[in-house]
Amino acid sequence: MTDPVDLYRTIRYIRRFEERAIELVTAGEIASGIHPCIGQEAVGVGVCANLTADDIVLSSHRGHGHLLAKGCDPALVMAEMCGRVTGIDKGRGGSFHPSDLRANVYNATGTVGHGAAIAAGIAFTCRPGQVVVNFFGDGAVTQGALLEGFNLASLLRLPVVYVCENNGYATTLPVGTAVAGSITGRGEAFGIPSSTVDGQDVEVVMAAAREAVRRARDGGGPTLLEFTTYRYYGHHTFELKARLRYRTQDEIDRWRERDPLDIQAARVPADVRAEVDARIEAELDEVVAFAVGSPRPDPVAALDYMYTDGPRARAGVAGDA
Amino acid sequence: MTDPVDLYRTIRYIRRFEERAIELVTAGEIASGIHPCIGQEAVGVGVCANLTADDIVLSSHRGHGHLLAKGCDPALVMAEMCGRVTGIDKGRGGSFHPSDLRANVYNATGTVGHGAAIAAGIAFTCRPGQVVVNFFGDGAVTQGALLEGFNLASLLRLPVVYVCENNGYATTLPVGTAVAGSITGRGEAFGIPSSTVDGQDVEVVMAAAREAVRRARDGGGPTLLEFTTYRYYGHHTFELKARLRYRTQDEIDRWRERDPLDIQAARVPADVRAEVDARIEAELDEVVAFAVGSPRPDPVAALDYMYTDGPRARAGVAGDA
Amino acid sequence: MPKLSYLKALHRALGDEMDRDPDVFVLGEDMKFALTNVTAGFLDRFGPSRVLEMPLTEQGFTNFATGAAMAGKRPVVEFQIPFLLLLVFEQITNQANKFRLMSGGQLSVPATYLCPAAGWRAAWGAQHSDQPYSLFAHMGVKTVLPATPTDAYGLLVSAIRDDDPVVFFGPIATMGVREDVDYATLGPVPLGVGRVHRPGDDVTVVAVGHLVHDALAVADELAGEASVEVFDPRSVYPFDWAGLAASLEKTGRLVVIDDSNRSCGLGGEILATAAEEMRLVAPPKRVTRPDGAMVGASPELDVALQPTRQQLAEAVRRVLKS
Amino acid sequence: MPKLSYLKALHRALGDEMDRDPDVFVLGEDMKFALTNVTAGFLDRFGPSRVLEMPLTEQGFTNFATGAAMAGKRPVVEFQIPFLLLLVFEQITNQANKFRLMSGGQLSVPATYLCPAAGWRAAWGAQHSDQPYSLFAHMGVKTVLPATPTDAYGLLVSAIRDDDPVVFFGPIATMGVREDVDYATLGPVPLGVGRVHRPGDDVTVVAVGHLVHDALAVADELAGEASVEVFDPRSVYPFDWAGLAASLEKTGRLVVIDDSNRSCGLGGEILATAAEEMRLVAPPKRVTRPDGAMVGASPELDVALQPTRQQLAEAVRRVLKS
Ligand SMILES: Cc1ncc(C[n+]2csc(CCOP(=O)(O)OP(=O)(O)O)c2C)c(N)n1
Ligand SMILES: Cc1ncc(C[n+]2csc(CCOP(=O)(O)OP(=O)(O)O)c2C)c(N)n1
Ligand SMILES: [Mg+2]
Ligand SMILES: [Mg+2]
Repeated sequence: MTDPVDLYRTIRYIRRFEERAIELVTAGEIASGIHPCIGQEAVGVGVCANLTADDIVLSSHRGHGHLLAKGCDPALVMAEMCGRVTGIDKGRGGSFHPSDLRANVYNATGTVGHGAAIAAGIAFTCRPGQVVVNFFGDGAVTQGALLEGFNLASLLRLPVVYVCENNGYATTLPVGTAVAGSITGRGEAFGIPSSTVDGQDVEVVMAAAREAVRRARDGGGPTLLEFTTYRYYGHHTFELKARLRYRTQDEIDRWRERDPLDIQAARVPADVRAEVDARIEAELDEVVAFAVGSPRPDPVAALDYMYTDGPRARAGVAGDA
Repeated sequence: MTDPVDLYRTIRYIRRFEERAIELVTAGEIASGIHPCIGQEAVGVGVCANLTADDIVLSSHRGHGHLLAKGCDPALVMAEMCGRVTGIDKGRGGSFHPSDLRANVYNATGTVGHGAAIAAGIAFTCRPGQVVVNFFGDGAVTQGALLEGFNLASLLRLPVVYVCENNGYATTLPVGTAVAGSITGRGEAFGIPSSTVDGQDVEVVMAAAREAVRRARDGGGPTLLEFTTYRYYGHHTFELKARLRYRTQDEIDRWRERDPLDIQAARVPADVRAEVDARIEAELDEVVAFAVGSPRPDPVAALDYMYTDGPRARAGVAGDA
Repeated sequence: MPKLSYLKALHRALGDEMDRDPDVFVLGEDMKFALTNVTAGFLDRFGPSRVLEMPLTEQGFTNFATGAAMAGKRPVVEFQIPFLLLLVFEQITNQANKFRLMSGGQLSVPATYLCPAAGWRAAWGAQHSDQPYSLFAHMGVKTVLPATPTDAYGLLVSAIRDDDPVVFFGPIATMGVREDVDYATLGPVPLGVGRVHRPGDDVTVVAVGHLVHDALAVADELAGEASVEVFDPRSVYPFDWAGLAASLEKTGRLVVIDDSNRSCGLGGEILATAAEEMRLVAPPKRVTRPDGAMVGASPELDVALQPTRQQLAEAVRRVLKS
Repeated sequence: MPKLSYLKALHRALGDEMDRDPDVFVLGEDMKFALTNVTAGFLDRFGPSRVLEMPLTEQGFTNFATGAAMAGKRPVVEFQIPFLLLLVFEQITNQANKFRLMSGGQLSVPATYLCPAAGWRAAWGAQHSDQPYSLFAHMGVKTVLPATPTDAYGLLVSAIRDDDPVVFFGPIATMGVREDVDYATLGPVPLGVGRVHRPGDDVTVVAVGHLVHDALAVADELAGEASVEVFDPRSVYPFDWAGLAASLEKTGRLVVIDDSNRSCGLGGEILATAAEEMRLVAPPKRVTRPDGAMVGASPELDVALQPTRQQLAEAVRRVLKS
């Protein structure tokens, strides 16, 4: 999946998928709102371009792009975001914490930064040559538990690629005021090869990730890749209503000048793009129709999936359980 | 307190104080057992030699040396270790978690590594020129919460000196198998000036700490000092009974060749030493007599000091509270 | 009289205390832009040395607050999501809350942990909608859960002035609750003292947090059938056992509605203490979340996992019959 | 018959499961030298790939275990001190225990958290002697607290084989308890199923953990006065409510002895559920630690903070009188 057109298609697909999702948020179909990755698509696409179906991804709360790039069925992902039983997690994961074992995408924990050690634990079980990629943001590197994960991954020389999507902010907090020292310095402190790479050009991302993935496959242990990138839509769709003044329009515009979709589009002939774009629109119509048309969970199933076996939890009132 | 004789006296005092304490452990007077710092005395003494009464120390579970070096009353410290009401904490702190505000020694938390951020919080309240020193071990650097403390201290440029006593082991775990990368690298990752220093020669320790303390006093922010040192008696006095094979006698003997007491003794004339030693023995007789002779807490006071005010906790049986 | 919302009451209480006492300061995430709105305008009003923007470092800044508190400050630590209080559970319950005893009373830790967002967040996922107040009560940490703007104001003030750690839970569902208040009468509300919202003779309904408002609605609805007393302890720990006993002396019948998980929750503690020590003429009942409820996965399921007015009305009817 | 100690039973159960199932592995601090003795000899027996030495990184290795478990392994995570379970409270209760639901049942987290050192450590300080099992029950995490070597063996085996996270509390005070066993009869004990240690007709004493042995002693001591049934639920969550109901059908009188803190503890949950749903002819009683007890400061004080046989005998007598 390293052909320029394929890369373009996936970026374009994620972009349009989330634009449609934002419409569904506004329409009230996605109750949680979403954390759009629009502007960051090249990172997930460029990294996952180096992965096989066998490799494992542990995503973050900003994960739609990772899921689609790893090969999840878009209709089932959208259904999940809409809280429908047809979703990848039967409507129990939602937009923030998706998992889809069919595509080897494991549970994205809501506890920012804690995926790093979970990823190490998954990597501990990997067959030789199999790789785990853990995506997280710049805010996650200030969570001690993430650094504990780095220590374990390095000590055990585990096949993990840590991908930090540095989009400049943790919610409203600028990375410079949150991170003393540097992000890559945190990797190096644990003996992990670490580098900072442009996250807007998918082919640059892909090349940097290729080396890290190869190191992991060859038993060379973990790598930390910090990709500089940017989210156009803010932290969460609530920013569509509540305008927060933590960044300037000017800053947003400057980043849009290095839009990952435009950068890759320039490498694909116009007619090819037109065809790709048209097919994506057609597919997304079906994706949205499937999601919105799917049934919502039945309240009587509220206690399902809590436990594998054993007695069910007692209900909140005596008598009826 | 930087005169060679004073330095010798304090090291000698701590050495003999803990040797007497070990006797009290064997005699059953110190119910918890202790974590002897014998072999590491030069670190606490050399660091605290740079502190004023106004400066603050946050110690660790291996803290007797820090307390005496900071100027706590040895009789009250020994009484505390014996669980007597005359102790610095009225017998509620014990050997592991002492605090003594008279000497500006704050509570040593039992949660290894968590003192780093507590120290940052104390430093946030410091008057200009006042300094906080936080002692911890090599095991503490693998606790994420400690690194969160480093980040906060560096971001806020707080007057903290972080002193890592690298004695080679966390209980039975060799530092090399616990710490990927390096200890100083963890400080540098957060933009904290960090260095590794010989912890056996008190004058070398004192010089290294002098610079770090000055930086803190002058508003230059935190420093991390890693002192290489060694504990002769093992992690805790339970090792006197349970011989653990995590280290060789040969290793212990090699470290004893660079004994901090011998190194400093060589700088003090024999006659002066004889006088100092004699006085210490006499004082310690009184210290032990005071501690052992002091009353134990009264069980009816078991719920005292839990809360500053408000209703007392309900007893474990209804009726009698 | 002006209408004061619960959220505005928190904003006012914290601001008033910061005006009154220079040792009070607030720290947390997204402080600068006051994401929860509790600290709206505080950065300009009090400056960056008293409104501390913190990185995504909850354990670190909770310990930081402990240190500052031991040294004489009165930090108010804001947590935007209830599970963050689980993440710092050891730092609050095993460290901050024990240091006073461990020091033999030499020092205290006057820190306040403010969660102005407790409870259900529709579809945010099962990790974001807990009500962990019973956990802090079990560990002996002073814990309050006010239901009204006046009580929110008064208990936040008292929490900040208290010399021990206090956890303040403000339910999301109450943030919009508004009340007519005469600002002049706003003042501290003591910890551990409950409040009878509505006197009654036949049955005592103990309700906490946002469920107080549901209990009052149910009491109205049942007015024709029975005289329902609605008791709001306001504090989870210490609990106003004397207030509860006084109410049960009168009614002898007890129903509790509590948004925490059933097993080892506040509702259970109230039933247990009443059964052991107080006057009961009929078996008591509680309406709670299920055991270990995982709320937040999806709106339809979430509603089925939280106590309802129908469940309360039904429980009251049953207790009155037995 | 050979005598088996509780500690040896844990060692044997873990060893047997590691022999039986190659996916079972153990991780924790001081594994190499088996400081707690549970894993004595395991490094040589199973090798470093199944006996993982971990740094002082509890949250990290708890999350690590979650990852390995999601990927099909059965990690057993050892914690040497009970407060370490508070330190990883969020990782177990809000992450490992919720991932199955959040994944719509796609994956499970068959991790076991083994604390072979729960409860009082004389003079180690107030941070090292907690009994936090009620907290995990509140959060809906399967939690067991066996009292005897046979039950310790059987419940550790079941915990490891269970497909969900299970916290195993082994009280320090039981480690030395010895029992005559026929090794051939050792086998799994199901979660959520209690055990009547001593049948009786007049009063049901529910005891957990090391207090089961005290309850049996008190039952003997009171033999002349009353016929005491001693019921040990063995699991804290899920709880054997049917077993308790059956006992109360017979006796109608209830006393609980529980080493956890009073407020919102297991003892309270048992009283509450019994009062709400079961047959009681007299007010029930519980003997517990005080509210938010801080145990461990000094031996004299600690003894005063833990349930005693005298308190139990007195409570039983009162319940029989009322
Ligand atoms: C431990 C923790 N703290 C706080 C939160 C609330 N929260 C969710 S996302 C987020 C910002 C994360 O920023 P970053 O890691 O940079 O990822 P980004 O949102 O920029 O993709 C915060 C603070 C959380 N979920 N977990
Ligand atoms: C967070 C935490 N984990 C584990 C323990 C148990 N423990 C107490 S001291 C210790 C070893 C600490 O080693 P180090 O930091 O090197 O200090 P040293 O004992 O060598 O002085 C351990 C594991 C604890 N108290 N806190
Ligand atoms: Mg970010
Ligand atoms: Mg060490």
